[in-house]
Amino acid sequence: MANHSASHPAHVQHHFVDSDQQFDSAKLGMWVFLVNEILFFGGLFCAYIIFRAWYPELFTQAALQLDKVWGGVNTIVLIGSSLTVAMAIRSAQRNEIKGLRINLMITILLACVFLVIKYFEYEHKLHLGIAPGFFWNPAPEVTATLDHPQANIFFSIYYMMTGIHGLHVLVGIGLMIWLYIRAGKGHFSAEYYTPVEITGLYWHLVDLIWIFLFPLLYLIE
Amino acid sequence: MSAQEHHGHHIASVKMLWSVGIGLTILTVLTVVVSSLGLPSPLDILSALAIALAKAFLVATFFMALKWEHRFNAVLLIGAVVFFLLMVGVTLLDTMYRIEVVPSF
Amino acid sequence: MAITEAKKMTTLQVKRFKPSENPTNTFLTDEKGVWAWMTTVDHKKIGIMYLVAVAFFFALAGFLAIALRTELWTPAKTFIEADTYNQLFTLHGAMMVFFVLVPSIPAALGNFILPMQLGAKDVAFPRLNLASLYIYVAGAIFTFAALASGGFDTGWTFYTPYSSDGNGAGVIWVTLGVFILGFSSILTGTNFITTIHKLRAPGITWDRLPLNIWALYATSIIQVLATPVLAITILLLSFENIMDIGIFDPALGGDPVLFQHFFWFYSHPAVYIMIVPGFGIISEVISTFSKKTVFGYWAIALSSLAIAFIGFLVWGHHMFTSGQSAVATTVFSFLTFLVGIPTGIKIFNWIATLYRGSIDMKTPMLYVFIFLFLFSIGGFTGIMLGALSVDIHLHDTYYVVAHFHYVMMGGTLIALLAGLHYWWPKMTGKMYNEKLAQISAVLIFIGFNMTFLPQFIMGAQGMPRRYYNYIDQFTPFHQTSTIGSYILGVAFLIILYYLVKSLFSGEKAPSNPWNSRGLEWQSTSPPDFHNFDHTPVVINGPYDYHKPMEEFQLGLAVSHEGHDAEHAPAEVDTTEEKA
Amino acid sequence: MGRLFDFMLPDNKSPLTADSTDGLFHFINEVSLIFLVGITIALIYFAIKYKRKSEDDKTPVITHNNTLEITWSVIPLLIVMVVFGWGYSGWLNLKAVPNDAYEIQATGYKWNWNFNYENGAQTLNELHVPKGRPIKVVMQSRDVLHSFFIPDYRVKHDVVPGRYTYVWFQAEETGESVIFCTEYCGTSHSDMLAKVIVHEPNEFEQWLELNGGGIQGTPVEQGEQLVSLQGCQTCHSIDGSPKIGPTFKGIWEREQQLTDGSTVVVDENYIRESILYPGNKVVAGYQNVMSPYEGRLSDDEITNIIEYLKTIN
Repeated sequence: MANHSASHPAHVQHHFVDSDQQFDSAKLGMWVFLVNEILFFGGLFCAYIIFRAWYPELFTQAALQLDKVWGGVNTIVLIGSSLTVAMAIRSAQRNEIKGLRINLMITILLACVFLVIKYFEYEHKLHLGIAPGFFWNPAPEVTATLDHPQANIFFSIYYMMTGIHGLHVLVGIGLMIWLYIRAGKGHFSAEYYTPVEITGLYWHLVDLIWIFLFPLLYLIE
Repeated sequence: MSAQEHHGHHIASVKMLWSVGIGLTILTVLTVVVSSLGLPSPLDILSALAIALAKAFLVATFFMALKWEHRFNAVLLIGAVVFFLLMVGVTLLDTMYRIEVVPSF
Repeated sequence: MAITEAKKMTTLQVKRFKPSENPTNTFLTDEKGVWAWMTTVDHKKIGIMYLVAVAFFFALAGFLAIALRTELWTPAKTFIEADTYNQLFTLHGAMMVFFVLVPSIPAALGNFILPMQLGAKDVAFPRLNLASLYIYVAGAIFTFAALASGGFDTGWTFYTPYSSDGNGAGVIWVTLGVFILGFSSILTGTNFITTIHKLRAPGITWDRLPLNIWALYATSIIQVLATPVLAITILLLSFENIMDIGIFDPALGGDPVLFQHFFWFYSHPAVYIMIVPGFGIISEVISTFSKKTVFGYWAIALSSLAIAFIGFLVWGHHMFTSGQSAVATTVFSFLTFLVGIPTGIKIFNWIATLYRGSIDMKTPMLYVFIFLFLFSIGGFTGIMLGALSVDIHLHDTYYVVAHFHYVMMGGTLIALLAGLHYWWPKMTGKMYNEKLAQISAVLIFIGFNMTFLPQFIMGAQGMPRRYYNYIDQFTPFHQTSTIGSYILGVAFLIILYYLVKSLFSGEKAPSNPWNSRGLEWQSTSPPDFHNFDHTPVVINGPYDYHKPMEEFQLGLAVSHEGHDAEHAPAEVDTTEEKA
Repeated sequence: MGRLFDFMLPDNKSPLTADSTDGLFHFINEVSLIFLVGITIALIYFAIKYKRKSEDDKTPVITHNNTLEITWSVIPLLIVMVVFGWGYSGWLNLKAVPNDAYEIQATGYKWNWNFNYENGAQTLNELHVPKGRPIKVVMQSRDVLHSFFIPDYRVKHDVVPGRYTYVWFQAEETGESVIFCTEYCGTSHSDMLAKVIVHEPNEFEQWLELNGGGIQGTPVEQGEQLVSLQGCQTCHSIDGSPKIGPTFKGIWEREQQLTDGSTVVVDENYIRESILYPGNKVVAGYQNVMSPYEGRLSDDEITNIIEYLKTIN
């Protein structure tokens, strides 16, 4: 094509006119993808709401099995990581590659902390026999306070919701590591930081989902 | 869409980001505290949801920079939530009214 | 008229670019070889690969349909066992829905045509586009794995608890396959929405968008909003099978009707994913072959969006007998009638477009006429099924089978055929044999009605669907239907024959064989690797047949000036046109 | 009455439930036919009248016409609202069971219908009802979804495990009508047929009397009746031919190879286990499709069935 001129910066793909158009497109695409994510989790939230409406007493009993404090700590950890991602984007916009890498690293660490806490929560529950599906075999100290024929369903929903959310955190960590490496290779600048921006959007959504999961599962009695 | 307003390239200030982060943390602590007060039934749900919504608003507006974005991106977010609410609402029309009184006429 | 705010105006220097009739360099000659095709990010090649994949699955699922119809020749066993029969109809349904109808128009034809109608070089995310094709293939592999691990006989609807009751590995594989496939659909939708918003050529304002684009836009919105719900539903179902999580299984305290809600929350809008892009094709073809502006542009464009929206709120009409609450049933029935109205409006608008047109009954137009007739029947029988008391009688009978074949096959597939014949010269650069095409279209019309009209009658008389054996009184209807299906089979073989033949010995296609005003026809046939070797500029609506062809062949005189329609609506310096 | 589309519907044998449905069916069909003929004529007429004369044909620019568009939006809207109201009222009627309805319990399971009457009478795949009296069939499922459909009465409802659902009708003529299962339920879905047998009221009383009081006789006789009432023979033959399950012929003390490769000798305990928990030890070559009878048959009933099975050689 004749009009592929040198004015095209290297990061701009051939079918875009300029950097801005590419940036806007990527961001719009990401937002559309976030719509997907919201409705994907929406299905689970819907199941949650329906079973909650059917068996309110079950949810009251079952929430007691979850640890508010650790849930709260995890919420703050995720919020912190959202903050550092926002800071990372800011660094990229200001061409501060070092700040970008530091913020990404903190984000990765916080995400790992989140998963570790989650792991101990799971571990504790599995130990008590509060397991999903046919592994459901609650210990006597659980059944003392949690005596409901549909109790298994609450925890099925709990494990599906937190499990899929955890999977998203894991994917997020992978993306951050990828960004970290690319930032190290000097791929990003104030001119081009689209991947950082859209990964940031994804990460904020993961945070958003947890903001709702936390009160719904842990707090509401 | 004039030139000085470069969509999506708004650079957030450190102060703003930290204020939002701190605000979110305070709200998190608040919601845990409120939940341990043991409010009566609809109030506890409403308070927890209200705080969650406030947090979500903060994240979406400032961290996700919707405030400075193309309007359409906000429309997408709101649209997704609306469709989720429709899905839940209409499904509840079934699940909450299964035991029914059939009008005789 | 598109320019409402004066400050947005920029003046573009344009000149006329007449597409070459003898292109030396096309997307077909640009990258050659299997590897180049497999790794291409070119939307046109991806579209063609999708087309081949869809055709393959259509042939497979169509072959199953013939086998099913053959089995139904006699009331008892004809040549296959009940279990085989149940697996075959499940496979026929699942393949036709997930592998053929959903991707057929958007991913195959849409992929090829959409960027060209927008004057873009490609879709917004070409690599994701290729990824969606491979995800589709992965979904297909899972489905074949399901067959290898014992098959599945749940019906394409996967109703619990039948589907979750230890039905074996087959169900798990196929549900995972559908889960994966969903992502392919989501990626296509995401790509299209972004492309339509951001990659329009200068001058293509929202009121100059071809109706095909409006239809694909509405479709993409549905794909993005509904498909994730299918994904989570299918995931829950898989976990129900793998580890008894109990959400849908009454034996474990769950609710099977809830599964139906979740399933139809996707699968009802999904029928609009299948049919709405068909509407787009009909609008394009009817305008071209009447040489006339489409009647009621905004009515057609907005009714697509209205259908997309209301279509989300009617899923419960699949569940009138399921035991859902009376309130829900009433609301769903009411909304179902509302969604019928925008569809009716479209049909009337298309017919009004014909009025005082210059109608050329070429094959694509013939298919449009067939579409209008068959789809009307599909629509009217839809009204029948939306009516509560009547649906109680007709639900899960052959009446429903006939109805959805009239809308899905008589609608979507006929529209696909219309589009395929319409754009075939553009896609391949070859003309097909018009005579054979007309003959096969007529054969399809006859075969189709012979197959499915009797099903309305036997359905209303009580013949339930998914029956391997049936009572004797239905024999004549079943036999007529079977003969009809053979005619359909022959017709499709003829189509395959002349289309393939045209690739090798077809007449060379001119760049614009139908004299359309659509932007996609202003490229060479087949198009250049970058679709156009200039940046097109649009100053007229896509159906302005009263304006001279020259006005549709404009492009930027100097490259690299605002490509984004939103940022730079064109005010064209017409003095340059003669250049 | 002689309506145009009469040929599409089966005989109306329960006017109280079917009349409204039929009326609406005919109404929609007739209105649709008028529209369809109109559309078809318009298509053909335009195709002929405005056939392209030359490639240079000029066409008028008609972008839209508000009056016309509003007309063809509003008229169909009004028609479908009529249809909605009509369908809604007919459907309410189908849900509103008359107070004096005679109640019969129905159980659907793969792949039979069981009917239980107030005095203990039981039938398999035969629903006996009196003429001229509203009947309410209360339905439950033992395994998966089924759906209870009587075309002649225009009634249908899904049968959902874990819940009760119902239909009602009032047969106005004696004779038989077919009952279909219309929710796909596996291998023999299409054989899950039953029939309604409508008696004169006094005949029905006699029939009920005769079959009341449940199962009687020697253990073997009782076992035989149980096997037939539970529909065991849908899947297990007594003449040695293999069906969905292994044959009962010569089953006693037969050596059976199981799906896991081991073998068992059929004795009391194996039969008992296979009735209560059929999935535990499945005979090689067969699928695990039988519904468990746990909680549905008493120990005595199982003993009687075993006694009966011993006699089939």
